[in-house]
Amino acid sequence: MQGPLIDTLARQGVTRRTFMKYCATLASMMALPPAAGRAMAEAMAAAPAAARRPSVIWLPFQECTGCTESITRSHSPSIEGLIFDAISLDYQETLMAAAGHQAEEALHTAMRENAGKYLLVIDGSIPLGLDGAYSCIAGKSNLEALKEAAQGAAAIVAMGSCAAFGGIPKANPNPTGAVSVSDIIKDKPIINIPGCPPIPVVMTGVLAHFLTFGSLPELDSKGRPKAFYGETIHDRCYRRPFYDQGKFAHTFDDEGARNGWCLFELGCKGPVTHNACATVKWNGGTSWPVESGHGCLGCSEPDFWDGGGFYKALSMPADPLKMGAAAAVVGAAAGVALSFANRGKKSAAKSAHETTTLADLEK
Amino acid sequence: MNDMQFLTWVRGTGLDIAVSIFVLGVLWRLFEIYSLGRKADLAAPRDTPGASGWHTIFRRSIPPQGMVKKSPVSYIGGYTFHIGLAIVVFLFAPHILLIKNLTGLSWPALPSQFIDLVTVVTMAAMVVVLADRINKPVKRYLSTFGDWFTWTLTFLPLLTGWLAVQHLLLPYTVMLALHILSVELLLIFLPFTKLFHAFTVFGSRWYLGKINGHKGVAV
Amino acid sequence: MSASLEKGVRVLKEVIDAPIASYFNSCVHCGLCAEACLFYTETGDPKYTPIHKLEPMRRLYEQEYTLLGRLGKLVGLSKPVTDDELEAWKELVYNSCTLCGRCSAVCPVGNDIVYMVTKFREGMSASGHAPEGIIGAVNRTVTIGSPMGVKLPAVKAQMKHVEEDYGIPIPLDAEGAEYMVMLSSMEIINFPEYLAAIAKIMKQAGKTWTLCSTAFEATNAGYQIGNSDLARVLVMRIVDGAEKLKVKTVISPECGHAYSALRWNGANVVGRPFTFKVQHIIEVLGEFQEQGLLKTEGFETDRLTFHDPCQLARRGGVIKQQRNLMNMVAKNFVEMPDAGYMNWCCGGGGGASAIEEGEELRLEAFKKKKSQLDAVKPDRLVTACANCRIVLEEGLEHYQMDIPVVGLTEMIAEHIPDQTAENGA
Amino acid sequence: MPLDAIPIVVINPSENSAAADRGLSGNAPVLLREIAQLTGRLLDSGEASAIDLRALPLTPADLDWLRETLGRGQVAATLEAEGESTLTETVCPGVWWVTHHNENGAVASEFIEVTFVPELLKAHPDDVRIGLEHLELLISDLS
Repeated sequence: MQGPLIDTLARQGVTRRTFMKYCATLASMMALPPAAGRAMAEAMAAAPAAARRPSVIWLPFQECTGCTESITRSHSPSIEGLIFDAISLDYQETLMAAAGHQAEEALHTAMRENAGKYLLVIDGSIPLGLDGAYSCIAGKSNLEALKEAAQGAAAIVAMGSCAAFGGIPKANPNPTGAVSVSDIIKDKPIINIPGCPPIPVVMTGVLAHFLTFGSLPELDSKGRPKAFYGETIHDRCYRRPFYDQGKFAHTFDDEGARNGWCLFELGCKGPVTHNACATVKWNGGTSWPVESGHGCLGCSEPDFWDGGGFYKALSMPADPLKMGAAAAVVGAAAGVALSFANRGKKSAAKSAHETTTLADLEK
Repeated sequence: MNDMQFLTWVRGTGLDIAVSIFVLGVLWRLFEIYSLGRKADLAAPRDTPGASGWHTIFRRSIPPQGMVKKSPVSYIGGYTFHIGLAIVVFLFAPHILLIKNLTGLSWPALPSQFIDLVTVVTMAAMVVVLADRINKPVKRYLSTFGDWFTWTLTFLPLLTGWLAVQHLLLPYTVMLALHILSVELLLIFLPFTKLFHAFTVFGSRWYLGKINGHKGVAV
Repeated sequence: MSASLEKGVRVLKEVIDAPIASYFNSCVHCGLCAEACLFYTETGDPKYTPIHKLEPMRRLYEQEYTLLGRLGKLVGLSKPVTDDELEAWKELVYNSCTLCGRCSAVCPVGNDIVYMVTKFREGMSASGHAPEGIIGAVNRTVTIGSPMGVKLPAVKAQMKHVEEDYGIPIPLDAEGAEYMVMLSSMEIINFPEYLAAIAKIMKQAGKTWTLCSTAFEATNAGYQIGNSDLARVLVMRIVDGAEKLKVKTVISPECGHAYSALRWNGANVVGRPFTFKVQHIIEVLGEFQEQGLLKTEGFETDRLTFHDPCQLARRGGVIKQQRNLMNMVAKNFVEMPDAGYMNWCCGGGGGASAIEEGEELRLEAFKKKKSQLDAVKPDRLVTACANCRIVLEEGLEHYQMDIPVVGLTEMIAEHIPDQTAENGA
Repeated sequence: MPLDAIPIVVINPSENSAAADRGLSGNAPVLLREIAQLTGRLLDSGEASAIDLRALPLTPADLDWLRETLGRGQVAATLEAEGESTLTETVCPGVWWVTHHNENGAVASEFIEVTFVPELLKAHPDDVRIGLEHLELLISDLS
């Protein structure tokens, strides 16, 4: 039976109030004003449940399955799960029962039947080294698989820092020649959901947006949903006031650490990291790294792995003194050489001195 | 190059290059200047308490009698921006961390809001000093490209640092990178412009004090 | 061999040293030195900014002694110093600089601008860009013996006058005397009372003293023009005279530059320390006063003020003595604003008074002295430098101010009782 | 309101120490002014509004301070919907403290709502219609 989404939910035991509460929380997580939560609830409740659930194809490339873990573990049977229920996940290696040829067939069937309409989710980076031989599925390199699957996709979600920016595989010296999805696909809308792993609700938020409004949320210059990545961890951090007051933890077990002061000195990358951890938190809203006393690693930013030590404060440079010492030697040597040249010139001028007589005052 | 790569470059390679040029330049220039030497003063010295190179190094920081009234902008503006710069550079927590990381030395920081205020006051003082340079016939007459250039070099780190902390104009990451880049430019040009007075001022004052101290004149 | 740009450049290469290099690198173009220079404050023309007077030397320094300057010259970014340029700078380096040292006293980075000007003058004179007036003075000093052309017979005539008028013998070439007294030709011609005053003071103090027939002239035009070689010729005369007569102390007369040239520069141009002491007459009087060898009676009752000669006070460190001496004989002694260490120059020091074409500028700059005087309105103006005295008199006359100028030594001598002088003999 | 829902624990070194040592950032008092303004707007135009407490840099101590300062009024409602939600009117009528917990008991979102009655408490006409249908069914069962 077809009807508004709210009816579908009601049949599954979800009341209108539960749904309103969920939307309020989702709006809060998406950093939308509280009024947007009500608007979303009204729009979604009224929206007709799709005749056919939108197809989602999820391809894993050079990845660690952490992103999948993050998504699947985040929601116990809850509203978020119901949002997932509103889609048809047609291919997901880790989750699907099918394997081998069956799985391949499911993939191709889904691609064929939903051509131009399906949502393609990618996690993991794409290795270009050795003609892509570093990572293959069913004899196909990730590059080929991506190009093929991207052709019929309505949009692509690059899930996790590897798919979005290349992530850890791309870290210096990048042995596999890993690149991000957006490095390869140029003609499809791409939503980057970086993070190592990304926050699950970002995924459901994007899906909710897709289901509610039939469109993708607003993205920033790096292709990330503005709602979640619009501000830095530092801006939304509950420890921010201590930064402003100049109160810092200096070690992980000092007075400042116990008082919950700012972790900037301990290497927190919050000021340069755009993500929603500070508001959405992790593990069902239990906590998040800074709340548990550890600085942000900056995992949702490009090349976070090569951004200097995790425990080095942002204002600390890599190590300029090593080169500086060499420069000092060169500078001193140059200085000494110049000194000799100058003194030579000066004493030459002196030895060429001709005593001035009265006649010498006139031209 | 994305924001983070830009920041990583300025914090890494860029800073390496800047610090190297700075260190190299400072040593080279110091040798170049002070190796020229000075003839011993053969006149019989006259000792007067307070007349020495060391005394003058400190005493010259105090304006001579009546001079503040003659050029108030130079003195008040000059003091404000020099002291302000010192406070912002040496008493802002992230800066102390940098120094600590490089040298192992650290000291207490001032609250960020106070630093913020000092930065604004310092920038205001620099703008006033610049206006004075444009308005006063003597200063305008003496000014060369180097004067406008070094003013900009000094002002940019303040401005970009402030904008970064205030989250204005550009994303923090880009602003922070620009801030570090502007400091690197300052470091690179310091040994080769009039900014080098930061080093030679001590030598100059010492020579002045020494030469006049020999005559028993406390300058 | 005559003056040439090459020679000037070579001399500059020789005299540019670490202090000068440090000073040029420290200058931040703040322009505060202008506020201290009477040629700027009275004309308002920024070209008189002290540090600007050194611009050609700064470029030469950079081109010769810095790597970047050399490169700049090579690629044509930095223009070489030319004869025309130096000629244009003549006015700035000589006419409008009295080596008064106020700029050095205020420079916030501690640049000794006077020190640099004296070195720049070495190059200016060697390249033939010294003013005719000072060249003439040097010529007369070297060939005749004094910048005003005074010869020994004129001195002897003065000696005779004083001996007749005061009945005190003036010793000449007395070997083994404690003090050898120097004169400036201005004193010989314009202020003969000075010699009488010395005689009276020495008599009262019971000190032996002498004039020297081969070295009576203290002024050193070679120092003013900035030529060490010629300055050496003149200093050597005094050194030879003093060593021949085996005196303990040579007294520099009431002339600022004579004092600087002999006391601070003498040993350096000669190349060895002196075997005798050099003192300014005011220092000697101050010592006598402290030791009780100077007794005066009576007081001047009119309103007096004191003009500190730059070379004595700011450049020579003698500031308290003249005030103690003033108070010894004056009831109504008032100080001008900025008196003492920061006193304003008369406008004619450092050889400037010998430059005819600089007179107009000098008189313009005198407005500073005028304002100082207007602030205290003295009846008479006392000083301790014959050159200041002449320049002051010219200025006062020009601005129609009726303020007589007197020498401090003479004024002190006037208060020495004749009896005491005779008894003490 | 279970305080242990807030996982971070700030140790108070002493009762008399400065506000900052108790974990107060100084951001909470400012909120009172905003709430007052919103309440004024509610009276003037009837427009309801809300403040997302999770979107502001507030420390747990700040929230405690705010909660204590606003106090508890007469009305308190509890909603059981995938975790407990509490809607408590503060001593200022029209100012509601709304906390949504998830099924794990952790705080999912927290708001201050300035409204006569929170929207969540009101029954939706569609639901009321279903209720009416149910009532009619009950009545028909009577006969």
